[in-house]
Amino acid sequence: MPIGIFMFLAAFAIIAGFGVIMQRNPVHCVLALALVLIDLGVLFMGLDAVTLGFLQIIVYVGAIMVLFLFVIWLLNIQADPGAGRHLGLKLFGSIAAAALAAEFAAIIVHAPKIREIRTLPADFGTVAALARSLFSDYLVAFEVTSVLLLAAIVGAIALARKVSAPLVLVTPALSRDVSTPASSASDPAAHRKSA
Amino acid sequence: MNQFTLAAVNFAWLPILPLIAVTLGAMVIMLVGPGIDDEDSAGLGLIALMTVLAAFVLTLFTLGENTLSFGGALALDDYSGFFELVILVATAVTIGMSLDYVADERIAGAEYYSLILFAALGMMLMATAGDLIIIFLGLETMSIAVYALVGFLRRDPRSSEAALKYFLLGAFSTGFLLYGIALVYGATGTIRLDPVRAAVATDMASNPLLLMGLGMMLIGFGFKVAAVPFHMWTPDAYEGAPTPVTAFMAVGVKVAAFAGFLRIFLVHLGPVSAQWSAVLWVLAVLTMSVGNLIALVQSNIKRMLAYSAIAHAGYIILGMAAASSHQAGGAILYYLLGYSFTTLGAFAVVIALERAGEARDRISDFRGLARTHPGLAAAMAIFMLSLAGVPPLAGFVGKFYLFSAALNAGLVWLVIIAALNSAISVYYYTRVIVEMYAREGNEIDVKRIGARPALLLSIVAGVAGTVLIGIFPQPYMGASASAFAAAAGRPALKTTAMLR
Amino acid sequence: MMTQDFPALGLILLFPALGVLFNLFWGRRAGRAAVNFVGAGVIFLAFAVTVWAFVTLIGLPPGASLQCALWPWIEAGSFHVEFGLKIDALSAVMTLVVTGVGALIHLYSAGYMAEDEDYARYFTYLNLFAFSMLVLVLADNLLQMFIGWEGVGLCSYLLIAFWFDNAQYAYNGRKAFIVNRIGDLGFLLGIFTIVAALAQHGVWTLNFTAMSHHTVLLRPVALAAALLLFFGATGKSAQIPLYVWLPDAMVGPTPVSALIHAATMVTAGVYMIARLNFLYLLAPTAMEVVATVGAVTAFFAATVAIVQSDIKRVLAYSTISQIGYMMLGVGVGAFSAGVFHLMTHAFFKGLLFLCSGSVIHALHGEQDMNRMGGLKSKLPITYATMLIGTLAISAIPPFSGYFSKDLILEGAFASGHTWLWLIGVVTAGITSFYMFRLIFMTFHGTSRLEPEKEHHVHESPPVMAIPLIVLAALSIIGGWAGLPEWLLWGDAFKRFLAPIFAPRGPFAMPEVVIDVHRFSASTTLSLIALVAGLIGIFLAWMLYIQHPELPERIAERFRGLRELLWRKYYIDEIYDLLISRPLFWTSTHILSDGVDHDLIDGIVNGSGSAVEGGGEATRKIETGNVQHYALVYLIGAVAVAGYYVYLVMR
Amino acid sequence: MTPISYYLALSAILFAVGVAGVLIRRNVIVMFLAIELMLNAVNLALVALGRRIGSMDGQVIVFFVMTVAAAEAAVGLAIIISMFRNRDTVNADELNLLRW
Amino acid sequence: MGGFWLTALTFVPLLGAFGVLMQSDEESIWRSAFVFSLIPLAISLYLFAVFDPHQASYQFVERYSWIPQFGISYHMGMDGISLFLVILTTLLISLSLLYSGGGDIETRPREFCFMMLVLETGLIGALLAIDLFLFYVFWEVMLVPMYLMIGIWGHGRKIYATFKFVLFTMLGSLLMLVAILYLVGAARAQLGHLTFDLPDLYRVPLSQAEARWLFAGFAIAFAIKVPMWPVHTWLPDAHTEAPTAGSVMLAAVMLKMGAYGFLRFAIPLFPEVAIEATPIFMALAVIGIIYGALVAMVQPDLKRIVAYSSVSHLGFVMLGIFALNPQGLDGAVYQMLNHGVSTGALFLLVGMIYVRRHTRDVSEFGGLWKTVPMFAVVFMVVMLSSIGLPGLNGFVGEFLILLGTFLKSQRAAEVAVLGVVLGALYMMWAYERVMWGPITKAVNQTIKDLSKREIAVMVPLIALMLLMGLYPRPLLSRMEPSLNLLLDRVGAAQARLDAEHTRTIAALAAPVRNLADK
Repeated sequence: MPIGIFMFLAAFAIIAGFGVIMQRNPVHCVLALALVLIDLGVLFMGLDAVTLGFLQIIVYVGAIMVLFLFVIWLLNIQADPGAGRHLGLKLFGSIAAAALAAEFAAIIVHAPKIREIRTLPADFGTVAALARSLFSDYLVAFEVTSVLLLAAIVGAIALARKVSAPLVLVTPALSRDVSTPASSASDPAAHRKSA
Repeated sequence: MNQFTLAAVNFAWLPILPLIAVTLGAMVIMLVGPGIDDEDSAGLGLIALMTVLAAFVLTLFTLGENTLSFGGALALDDYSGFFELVILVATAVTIGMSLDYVADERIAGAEYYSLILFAALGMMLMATAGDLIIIFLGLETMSIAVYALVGFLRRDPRSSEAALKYFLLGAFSTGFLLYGIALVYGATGTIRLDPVRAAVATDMASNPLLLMGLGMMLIGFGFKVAAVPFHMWTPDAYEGAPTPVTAFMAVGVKVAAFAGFLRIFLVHLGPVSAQWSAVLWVLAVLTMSVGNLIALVQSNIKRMLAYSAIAHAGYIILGMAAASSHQAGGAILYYLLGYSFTTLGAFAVVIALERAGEARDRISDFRGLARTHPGLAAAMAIFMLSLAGVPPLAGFVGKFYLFSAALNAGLVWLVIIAALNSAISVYYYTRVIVEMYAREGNEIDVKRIGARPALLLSIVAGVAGTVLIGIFPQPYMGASASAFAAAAGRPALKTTAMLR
Repeated sequence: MMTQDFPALGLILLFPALGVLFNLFWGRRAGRAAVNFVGAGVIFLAFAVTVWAFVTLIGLPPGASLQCALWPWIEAGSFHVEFGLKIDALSAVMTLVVTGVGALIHLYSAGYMAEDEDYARYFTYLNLFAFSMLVLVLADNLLQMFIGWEGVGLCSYLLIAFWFDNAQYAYNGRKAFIVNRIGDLGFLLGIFTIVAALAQHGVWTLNFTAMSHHTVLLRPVALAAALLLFFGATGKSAQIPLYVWLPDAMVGPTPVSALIHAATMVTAGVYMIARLNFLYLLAPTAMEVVATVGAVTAFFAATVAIVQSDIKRVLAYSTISQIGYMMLGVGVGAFSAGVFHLMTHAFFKGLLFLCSGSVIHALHGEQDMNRMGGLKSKLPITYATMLIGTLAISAIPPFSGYFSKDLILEGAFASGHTWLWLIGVVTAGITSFYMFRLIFMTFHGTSRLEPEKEHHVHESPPVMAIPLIVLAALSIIGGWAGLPEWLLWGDAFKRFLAPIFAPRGPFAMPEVVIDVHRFSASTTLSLIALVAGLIGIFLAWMLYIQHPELPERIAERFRGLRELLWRKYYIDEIYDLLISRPLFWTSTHILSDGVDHDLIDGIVNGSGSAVEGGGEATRKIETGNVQHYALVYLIGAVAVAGYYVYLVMR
Repeated sequence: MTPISYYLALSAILFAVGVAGVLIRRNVIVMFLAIELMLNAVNLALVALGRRIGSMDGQVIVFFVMTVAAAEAAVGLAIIISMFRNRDTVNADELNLLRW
Repeated sequence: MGGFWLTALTFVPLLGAFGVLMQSDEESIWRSAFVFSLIPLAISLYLFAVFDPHQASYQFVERYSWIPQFGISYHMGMDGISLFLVILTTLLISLSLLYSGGGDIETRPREFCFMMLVLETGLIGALLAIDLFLFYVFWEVMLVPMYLMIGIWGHGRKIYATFKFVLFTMLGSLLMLVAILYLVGAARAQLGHLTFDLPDLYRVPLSQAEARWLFAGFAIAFAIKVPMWPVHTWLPDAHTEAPTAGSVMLAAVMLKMGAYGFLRFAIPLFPEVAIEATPIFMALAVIGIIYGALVAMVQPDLKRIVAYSSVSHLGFVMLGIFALNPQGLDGAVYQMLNHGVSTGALFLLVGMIYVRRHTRDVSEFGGLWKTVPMFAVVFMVVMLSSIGLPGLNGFVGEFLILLGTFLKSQRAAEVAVLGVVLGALYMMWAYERVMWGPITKAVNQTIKDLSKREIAVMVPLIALMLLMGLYPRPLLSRMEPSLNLLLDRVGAAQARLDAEHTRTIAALAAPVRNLADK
């Protein structure tokens, strides 16, 4: 990726990032984060991770951020209440975060200058390459994510339902997932469920 | 290379049967659960118990195996077997003490038990993990299940507050852990643990990325094992959570976190132990001291036990700081074993005192217990003494083993600090005993323990473990040492099959 | 020197011991008669055995001794002490006195205590005392002597406090014991010094005979050891500076005062020095100290006695004074004279006390001489015997006191202690003065009795009178054993004891020998002392018979002096001010409250609360605010990361 | 071409921004958003490092991280909802029943 | 390595403890506990009878492997030092149980008997263990029942006392644990294998600095237990608030564990350091003697008086130990027994009086002899034993200690001997105020004299006082060989130190001599 484009994207990401933490309205925060995520997706593509870049935009922005928006609307949350308070926390928090960034910077500066590999496999970053990794080296991990999502769903339902409401758990999608534990549950489906 | 063959992946199915069993059990509960009233959830609990039992038996069969399967993603050896067994026992005891509790508190049983099992699965994965991503995923599976479990007392605002705090900080911490994994990956070029060890054994001692990476991982694991200053969530989460979940956190989560922590640091980052043992030295001092100091002034037993758990994490970290001692690994494993039984037992007693909707979790609630319920009081006294490190109970022998390892590594001052800390800890442990025995107190009506066989069994298991492991430490020490040796002794690159 | 096994010596101890057991366990049940019988009987039996032993001893060549080995006692490393009994000339005299006078006083007690309910306890104590005293006397080693030494102290304590429901009496008893214990420190340290000196050369013994063979080894420590032991003696024998307990000891039953605080126990110090003469002879300086302390005590106590009005207190001070004489005797090297005086003193002072007891008995406990007078006719036996005793103590020939006191003064003079001799002479005068003052105030003049007591005055029963008579006889003839060398069986007493005091080893100085050629000097000296005594008697007669109003006027005139004497030179007060009060004040305020409670416990509790405070402070970090938690977490993370940055940048 | 270290630097900055966000915002949902920002910063680092090494592992991890993030989002938001139902607030300041 | 006597001795009480738990009615609880306590008493007396007085090393040895990884074995043995302390323990447990059953313990008798018997196991085990680990286990085990006894059946500020007791002792013993572990580590470096066996550890050469630190670790733990000044302040509180039997066991046996620890561990393991540290310990011991006595003197509470007297008496014991010569050591061990008998008896007597009047305040009494003569006589004898009257047991110990001290350091003995006077002073003063004087409180006129049971408790103790005072040989002769073994170690260390000293002097002198040669 040409450095100029990187610089632009980087600056944009940082500004949007600050937007996430500075905007008073939570909805604006979500939108700012979505911008960061899209920006990152583009950066991923610039790093030869094309598939991941798209997944980033689809899954993160399309699913997770929407979920956040739903919840904000559901709870009808307005602007941040105690904006002016906790100056000490803000001060020290910012200083500490800056210190952390500085430390990372120091590390990165001192990192050995290994030349990055310029000639990558032809399919680097493609769906096929990603899938091959997932279903061989990371087969177990992949299966675990299905259980992880399952646990998340169970937990989310248990917590989010009304206190006195009768337990309604079984949904067709879920039951399918349960019935095939060892098989591959495709993750977009999983995301949809969690959403 | 456009295609891959499954045959190229080493599927060693047998050793992962326990994991599969637990998963299946969780799902069965999830499926049959909805038809069952919250008051009658004990049946579900029994299913969970059976599942754990089955997994336990299956784990026993896997002992003696020493293989890397799934391309090195899972390391199935005595180390993982040891931890799986401990985790399963902890899970079983947790379930045992949940049966009545869950029914009494009208907690949704299906979700509860399945989450417990999911969490157990995550824990077992952490113990079994052969690469960083499995550890990460195991950790998250466990954590997400436990986040939810902490908030299960829906009517109690403290419960959801605890869940939220735990969750926020946990997610926050996940970022650090993940950053650490990323940096280690960047430095070593792999996330498989054995190659990581091979890589760091060469010339990595001063690689900035590696150092920062292991620093961040230290922080991430430090959070999970509740090391000071990453411990802040612990007391709140412990206090707010349903008590069986607290027990589960104090034992299961901690043991699992240490399983991963130890495997990564002691075994696979062992070659660069000089780069991290100093940090652990400081962490150990802070953790022991702060844990004990604050525990001293607690009036809530769950909170006190939370700080005590922090302090005990400090002792274990002390053992880790003694990485150069050959005994350290075995000592920590042994310590965790004893700690598990003792802590589970203690929480079981706390549960025995509780009644639906009324948490008897203040230390003063134990007042006069020895008169009204001598058995319960005696059990609690044994647990407290063991935690305080009074021989011949498990807590003492564990401490003994740990201290001796640390001295072996030349950490004299650290051990002295630990000894002073132990002396402080005696105060608050004995305070419980004093409340029970020496003070005349409120005659509390405890639901008859005989009517709650699972709970009774949990307490008995705790007592038996605490006493037996202490008086006849020989087999358990042997098991601990050989379990650790199994993880540490595997040739660094005996991975059977790797793609590419 | 030959020794002969004489197992019967054990009987001397056994009888009193049996008496103790009987009175202790069966005394109350057995009844008064049985207790009286057994209590006194066992002492008579002991006396009989003693006489048997004495006769046996006399039959042996001079310097011989009888012994009876018992069982080994303390053994540690090379150190060992065995229980053993030994009678030689010195202990024979002493044993005879103890059992003989003791038996009489036991007998007397039966009458004196006839109305007391606690007769069984009384005889238990008394027998225990006799037992302890005999252990002291018969001991063949220093440590065993110490058993008796402390044992008699115990009995003294118990008997002084016999009527314990009077808090003052109880206090006096304890005071006696504690003061004695203070002296015993010296005794113990003396023993240690001896053991250490001998042990250096591989000799481990405390046996008297064995020790006397090692004077060469003892010489380097002789001064220290002798002084330390003498310090012990000042406690037991009521010498300056530890005499303060004895006057207070008079609150005990009068026979006790007679037996313990006049005849036997208090002379133990003299006996000990005589026993250890070989040691003292190695240390002339120590001898000087003994002699000086003795003389000064004699004088000092005599002056105090002048103004006392309590009949027993006068006798108590006179006892202190007389023991001072004995100390003077042994101090100047006239050991046999000292022991001789010890014996005669036992007779006449025992007698005097018993007489005073008789008076008190007759007056139902009245002890103040200001409330007596004119008892001569009502208590004829008592009067007669007491007069004999008084003449004896005033050293009027041919009463016993004359011979013994004379020998001591002669010894002092002959050994060159002119000043001490002079003090002795003056004291002799004072002695006869205050003793006759006692006689006159008690028996002569007009009666100052309270009227209701007047009618009940009666002479003592025979059981009390007989001992008086016997002792009176002894007070007369007792001295004749020490007749001057030129008379009759001349100086038999000294010859009998001579082998004991024979110089041993190269460094020892010999016992003072008053040689025959200085006979005229000796006679002159005797005369001077006698005159001093007579002057004393005359002054007493003048003041208390002729001009009874005079003492008051003199007292008025010299009020300060009188006050000084009356208050016993304020010694008790000084001790109280310098020792007791500071000790208690320090213990209470500095040690108990200050160090223990405030300082040490302050540190302990302080560190406890510091830890707890640390906990309280630290727990405040846990604010409940999740962002604070995150901040703490972050700070930790920054620190860890900082460490690694440091590692990298280094 | 842009050196990898630039990506890492960007990742570090975004991570720190996220960290700061967790600390300075009261709204728990926004805090959670900041955490998501942190995770994505790590993702960037992973992809960049993977690119440098030339292995797909980095990307695979990112894939898993996304899944985890989704799961966390589900549970986390459920917890927030549960909390809101109990206490009617999402203000971190008011989570103060448990302390000391 | 046959034999089962020591195991039986140690664990019969534990069995008994659980046996007692089975009993239901109070009568049978006390009876069974007493009977169970008689068994170890009988065994210990049997062992006394068959003990070989000429053998210095351990007898009746038992050894089984326990935790071989650590070289830990179940290694028990008895020598001349432990023999008598064991008998003291078994005897006093029996007497305490006998006494406590007579009304002193009114609540929860089952637990009480349980604790007493568990305590006995801990005490005996600690005395017999030759393996350091085993010792430590028993050392801590005995803490728990004692702690509970004070906490449950104590009086007054019992909670404060319990905590103080536990924290003090735990602090010490944890430091000792560190020292033990370090020592074992050093042994491993030297001997090539892990071992906790005492005879093995005796042979470990240590650097001077190491030895000093380790000695400090052991010494602090033991000094707290003894307790030496200035770490004694737990004792008055614990003693005062404990139930009678607890005080008896505390005073009679538990404090001895500290002194025993010095004899068995601290000194023989690090003889050089012990020799070096002698002045410090002698000074502290002497301070303890005087200080304890002076503070005892002004206590208003009878039990506190006795408690502080323990500080004083144990000062004597420590003084004797650090005299490091046969007289001092014999005396120290003997005094340990004396103190057990005398102070045990004193606590029993104070307990008896407390049961009758429910106060221990000295000023509440006065003139008791009139109402309870038998009690007064017994008290008198016990008091005399306690103040070391010649002819009774206390004297033998005190005398030997002072003699040993005198041979070692004249000055120390000169100061320490004051303790003899002060001891008499506070005890007799207390006695006087309690037993003598007029009866000022009407309640004191009606209290009852000793019961048969109480007499039965006191008679063996008084008999022992006389016996030990007049015929100490059976005891001294049995302990001496073992103590000589200890002295041999100390002597060898002294020789090493002397040689080193000579070398140092020579090294210092060498340049001077060279200079002179030129």
